[in-house]
Amino acid sequence: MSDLNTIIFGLVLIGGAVGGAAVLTWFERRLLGIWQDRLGPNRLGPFGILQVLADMLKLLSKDDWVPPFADKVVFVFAPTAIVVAMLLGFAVVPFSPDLMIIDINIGLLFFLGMTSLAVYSVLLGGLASNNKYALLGGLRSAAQMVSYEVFMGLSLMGVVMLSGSFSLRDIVEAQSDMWFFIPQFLGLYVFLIAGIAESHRLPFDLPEAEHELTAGFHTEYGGMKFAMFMLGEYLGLMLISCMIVTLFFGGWLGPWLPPVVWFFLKVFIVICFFILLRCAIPRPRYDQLMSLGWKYMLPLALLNLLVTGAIALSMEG
Amino acid sequence: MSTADLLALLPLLVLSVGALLLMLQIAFIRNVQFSSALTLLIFALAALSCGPATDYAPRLVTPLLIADKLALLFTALFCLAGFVTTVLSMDYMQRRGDQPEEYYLLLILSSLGACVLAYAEHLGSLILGMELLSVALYALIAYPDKSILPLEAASKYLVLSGAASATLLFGFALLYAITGSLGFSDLGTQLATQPSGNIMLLVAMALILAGLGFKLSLVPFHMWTPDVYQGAPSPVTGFLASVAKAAIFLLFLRLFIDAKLYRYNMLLNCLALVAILSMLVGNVLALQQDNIKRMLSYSSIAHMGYLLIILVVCGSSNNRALAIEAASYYLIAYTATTLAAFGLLSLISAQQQQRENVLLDDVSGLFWQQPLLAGLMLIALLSLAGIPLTAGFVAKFYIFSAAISGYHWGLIAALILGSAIGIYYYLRVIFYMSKRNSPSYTLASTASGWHISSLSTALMIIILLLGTAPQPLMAYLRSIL
Amino acid sequence: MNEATPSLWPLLVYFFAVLLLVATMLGLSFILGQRRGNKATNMPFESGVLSVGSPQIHMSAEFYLIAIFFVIFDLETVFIFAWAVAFFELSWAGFIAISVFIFVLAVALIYELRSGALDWGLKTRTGLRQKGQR
Amino acid sequence: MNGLQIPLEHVLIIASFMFSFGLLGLMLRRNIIFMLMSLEVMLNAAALAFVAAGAKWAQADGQIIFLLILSVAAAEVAVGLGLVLQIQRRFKTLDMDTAKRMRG
Amino acid sequence: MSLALLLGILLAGGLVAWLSERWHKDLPRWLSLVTIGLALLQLVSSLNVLAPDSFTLVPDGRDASSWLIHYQLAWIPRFGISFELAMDGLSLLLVLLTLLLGLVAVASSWTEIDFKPGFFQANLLWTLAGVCGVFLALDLLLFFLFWEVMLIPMYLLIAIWGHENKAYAAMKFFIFTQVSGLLMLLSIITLAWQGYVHNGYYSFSYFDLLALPLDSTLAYCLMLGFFIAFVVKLPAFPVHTWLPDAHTQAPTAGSVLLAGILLKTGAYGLMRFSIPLFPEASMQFAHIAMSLGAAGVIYGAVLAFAQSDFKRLVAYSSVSHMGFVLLGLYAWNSLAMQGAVMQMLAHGVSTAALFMMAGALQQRLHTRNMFKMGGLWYYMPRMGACALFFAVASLGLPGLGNFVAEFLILVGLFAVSPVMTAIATLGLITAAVYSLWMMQQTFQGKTQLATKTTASLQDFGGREMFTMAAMMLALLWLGLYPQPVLDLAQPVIDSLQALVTISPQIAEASL
Repeated sequence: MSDLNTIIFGLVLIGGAVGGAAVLTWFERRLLGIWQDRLGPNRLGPFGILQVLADMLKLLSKDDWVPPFADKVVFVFAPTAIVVAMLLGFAVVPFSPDLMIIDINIGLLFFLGMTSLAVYSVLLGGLASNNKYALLGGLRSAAQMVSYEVFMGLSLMGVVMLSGSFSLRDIVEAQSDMWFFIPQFLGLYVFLIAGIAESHRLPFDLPEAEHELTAGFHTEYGGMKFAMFMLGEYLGLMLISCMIVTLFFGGWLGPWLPPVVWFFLKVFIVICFFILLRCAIPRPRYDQLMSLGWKYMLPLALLNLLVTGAIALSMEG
Repeated sequence: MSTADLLALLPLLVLSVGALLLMLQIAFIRNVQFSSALTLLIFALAALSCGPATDYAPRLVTPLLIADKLALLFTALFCLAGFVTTVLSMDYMQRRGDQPEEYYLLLILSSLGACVLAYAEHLGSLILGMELLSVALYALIAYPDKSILPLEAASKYLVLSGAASATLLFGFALLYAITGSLGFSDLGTQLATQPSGNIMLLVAMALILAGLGFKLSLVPFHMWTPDVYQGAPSPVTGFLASVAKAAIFLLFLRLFIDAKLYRYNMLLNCLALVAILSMLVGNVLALQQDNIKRMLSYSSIAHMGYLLIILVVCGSSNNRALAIEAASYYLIAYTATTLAAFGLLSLISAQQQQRENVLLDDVSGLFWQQPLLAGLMLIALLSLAGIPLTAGFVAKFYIFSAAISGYHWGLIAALILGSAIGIYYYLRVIFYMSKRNSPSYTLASTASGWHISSLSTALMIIILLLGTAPQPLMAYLRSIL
Repeated sequence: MNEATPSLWPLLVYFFAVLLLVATMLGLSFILGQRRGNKATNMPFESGVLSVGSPQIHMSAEFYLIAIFFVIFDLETVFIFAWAVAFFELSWAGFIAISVFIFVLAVALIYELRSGALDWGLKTRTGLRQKGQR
Repeated sequence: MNGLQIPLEHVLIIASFMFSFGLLGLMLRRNIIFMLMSLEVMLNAAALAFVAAGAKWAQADGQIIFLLILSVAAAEVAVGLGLVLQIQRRFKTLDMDTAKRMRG
Repeated sequence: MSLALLLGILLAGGLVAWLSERWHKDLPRWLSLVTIGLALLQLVSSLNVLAPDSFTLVPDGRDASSWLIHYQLAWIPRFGISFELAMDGLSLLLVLLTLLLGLVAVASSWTEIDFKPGFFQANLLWTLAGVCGVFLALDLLLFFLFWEVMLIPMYLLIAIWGHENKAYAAMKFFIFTQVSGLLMLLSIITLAWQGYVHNGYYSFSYFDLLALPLDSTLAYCLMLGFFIAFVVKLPAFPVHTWLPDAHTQAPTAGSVLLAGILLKTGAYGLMRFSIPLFPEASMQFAHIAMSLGAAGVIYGAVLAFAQSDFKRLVAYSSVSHMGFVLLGLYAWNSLAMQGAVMQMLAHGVSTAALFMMAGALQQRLHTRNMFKMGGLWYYMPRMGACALFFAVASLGLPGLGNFVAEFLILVGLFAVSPVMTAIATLGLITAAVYSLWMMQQTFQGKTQLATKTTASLQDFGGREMFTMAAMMLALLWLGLYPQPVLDLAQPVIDSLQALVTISPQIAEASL
């Protein structure tokens, strides 16, 4: 693919991702509604799809308020960081053998780096607000993201071992015989949980903690800046889904259909899974969340590495 | 890694495994007696394991570590020093009512760092060893959390030692940029091809010298030493002053020899200048102290100055063997002596809860109340002063011989002047110890117990043996160098 | 690294496009947003209660602990990364080495577990004895 | 990434600047947190120089040393943070000038 | 072996005396006496086995076998350092003096020391051991070792049992000798290094280093190193300032040891090492050394006259008398050297007696200030008589040892330098002045003491009289029949003179 085509694809990707995130809000509400035996948004447009547009207009017309007691520059910067980081994360996702913005040999590390940048957004947002709830929420979410990041990376090392590369394209191609979710089911499990915690989705949305800290780190945020936090979260959800597909479910691989279709199909299923997870599992306490990470997930990730290594080497002979 | 490789590294392995074991023990059975006993056992085993390891020396284990007999000798020394420090700490900590299981863990780790430094032959092992040593020491210094001085000392040491490491590393980075090699001897061969006037090379050397100067507390970089020594708990001060210094000096020596840094006259001149300054400034400042720990810290600056003479002597190839031998002997003697000196201080200061200080008045009349401890202190001080029959004299004799063999009269003059000043303040302590106090006066210290007495006796015997029957060690040093 | 190093231009353009998007979003909302201010607008939100004291509250020590653990363990993972990517080349020797490494890591983790450093907020530490209000 | 090959000297100059700023910060700031940060900057300057030099010689050694330096920095910060907590608790300030009980 | 045993007896005796303190307070001093007695016995018995004529044979200085006793044991072969002890006539005389004065010292401290008597006696015996070691060691490093080590017990003696200003005095004494000792160490090692360069092996043995060809400048510098160390101990004029303080502040036994024998180590060092090792350099230096000696003679005498403190006076008189030794040694002829040896012995005895006197006075009067005494003869006639005897001995009354010594020195010196002789003779006259003045102030005239004090004054008892009598006898013997001593020292002096080819006249003529 030429540079120009790639650039065009990049612009399309941005639009698609942002649009997808917007649609996702509607989709999530609908799906949750169905799950909980109610309707969800259904007034505007067919199946209520225009609700997305209405929300967007509403957010745009909200007061662009910066608290006078806040650290203003940081306050504005914080929500943009998460959006930028998450969007950049998409740059290395291989949608098909050719369809990706850049195929660098450290794609996986790039992805990890971008997701960990999100912690700045949360922490700075919390600190800059100069609000007790926001500060506590910011700290909590930072601690949470930071904890889960440790073994998020570790859980992927099994995949790296098996494929011998950090390049996401190589990883997908290495799955032509067997998708990695079979040998790496432990890794997948850990990564899944870490992914949810990283994007602080329910059931791990403790930072927002609406039941105790009002809205956590974005207590003082409103209007478009609040929307950007939300956008970042949904982008994160999508990015994690893309990664799960790429790393564990063979990415674009699949018979008959074109690769891109396979990819989006798989991503769609994973996203549905995430949404359904939200209504299936109750939210843990904060200390339980942290214990889960350090006491169970981290040893599990390490164990996964050793087991994978031993088995892979003995099969190699 | 062959078995021989592993065996050559046996002491390091023993220490590492020991640290893990101790950590597990602390995790499952918190018991300070058990921890200290285990620590003693680990140190003893590690020291013993140097014996079998010598059969495989010299051996380059990976490009990082060289297991020669010198490294093993010093590893054994450091382990024994760790052993002694442990015994002293047991008493010290117990008196403060602390229950420091982790303290012993840190002690093992920093000894491990020192041992790695003894083995180091590559920048990688240098970083590992040095930082293992220092980082564990920061925590050790700050360990008595009931008082303020240790905290101050630790933060000061952390910041300055960290800065020193950074400086050293930056210097090495420049060297690496110039030569493309990180192993010491490799560095030597590569440097030979470089023009010596290279600016970058000069900067690199200056940075390395500054970094090591900080760590060794040589004179323009010595400011932190008295504060840290004073603030740290006395057993840790002893460890810091003896093992940490010896390990870093040994490393410096190895770097100096293997990388053939002695070829640079400018470096030699700088070293000579630093040596003279350290000897004079250290001794002069020590004169003004009423606090024995501060006094000893300044004296340690001076002693590092004495040691630097050896590096200058290394400049000419005829005397290099003698110089290295001298350095080794001096380091061993100095380690034993310093441990003994600070050991006594730890027993004295143990009684006073909040104080890491030991003033001259505190040892007043010690001779008549605690003859054994005072005897040890007497011998340690005489050894530091370089009076015959003690280890310090033979060490100083070595330095004299080395310096004379290179005809470095300026350095010798400074050495003599420094020693002369030194005698005064060492004697002052002895005088205070032999004071006759009024009967109502009671001494702060009553530290006793069979382990303390036997340890003091053992240290005393070692210092005297090193001073009166140095031949076996000399012969051994000669055979391994 | 030699084979066909990819062009960085698309990434750069992509990056600037993202920035542009974000700027547009902020800018649009700045232009379109309504301005309304009443008495309570410029006060920190505390669920209707007037804010008391400084928001610079003391954080509990656990956060520091987590920060330290993160820094340390994250760096440990870097070493595992380096091993993982060369997994098959290093073969059993590498595996044994990394097992030792992971074992050491595990011991540290066990120690932390047992000494209660990982228990959030609960003061029932098995290890550290009660030392006043720590 | 040939187009982005940066000459060694430039990196070294940047590293030297970082190092100097770190050193300056260490000497001028009195707040222990900022001193620790300056220390990190100094260490990172050294690490950067190693990476650059490693790139010049096309060796991985520079990057390995970089990793080691990172670990070292992490360890120092870990202990440093512990000390900071203690200092905060005892002195009620992070200003190192108040922590001067030793003289002479 | 017998010499090592001698040292061993003294060292072990010290340890035993220290430990015996636990059982009884009086035990240490008895043990101390027994130890010194044993050491004397050991010395005599080891000399008994020698052939009588070996005492009068002129030994070849470069041949170890021609010495009376020679014992060598490898100690640090790495540097060619050995435990080498040897004895010739000179050493024998000085060791005898040491042991005898050791007895005197113990006697003088009999009732003085209450505090830790065991440790006191131990330090005393160890000092003796160190001094004997100095007189016997022939390995240069071993010599240095004894030289330094004897200082520590001496330091402790002054620092623990000294008088009011003991800290200052002890410190000054130690630092002076130690620093000069470092210079000597430097010279020794440099010399040994030269030996290594020349011979190809390390050795610190006297015999190996004796005839080393040296660059003349280097030899001069090395000689200075030795010279300064010895001259500080001697002490000679500019570096004597430690002596009045140390002597004054030391306990009586300490003063006796210091003045009686420690000063002699300096003279011995000059005679044994400084001059023979560097003959040419020494001869070049002779006129300076002699000027120092002459200056010491005058300066010590003048200052002695200016003192009010009894002990200080005696101390300065020592400076004056040791100046004679320096003159005698550097005059470098047989007569003058005989005189120097005689002076060492005679001065040892007479000064020791005077210090003992001072100690006795201090113990009774609690002062050393002569202006507060006076008329003591009336209360303590025996003491007065003794004082008079030793005062006139010190001023050089014919018939006593000091006269023989000073006369020999002056005669020998006259051949070399009449000017120096004239100056030194002035010293003799002043000696008479201050000695008699001292007698006048303390024992004659009207007493300045309170009646309460005078009422309780006790004259010398049997123990003190016995000691005094012994010393008087020694001085009389030295003065009336010095021949055996001269005979014993003669071969040594001859052998030393054989080593030196240049005589100081030439050196002075070249001025």
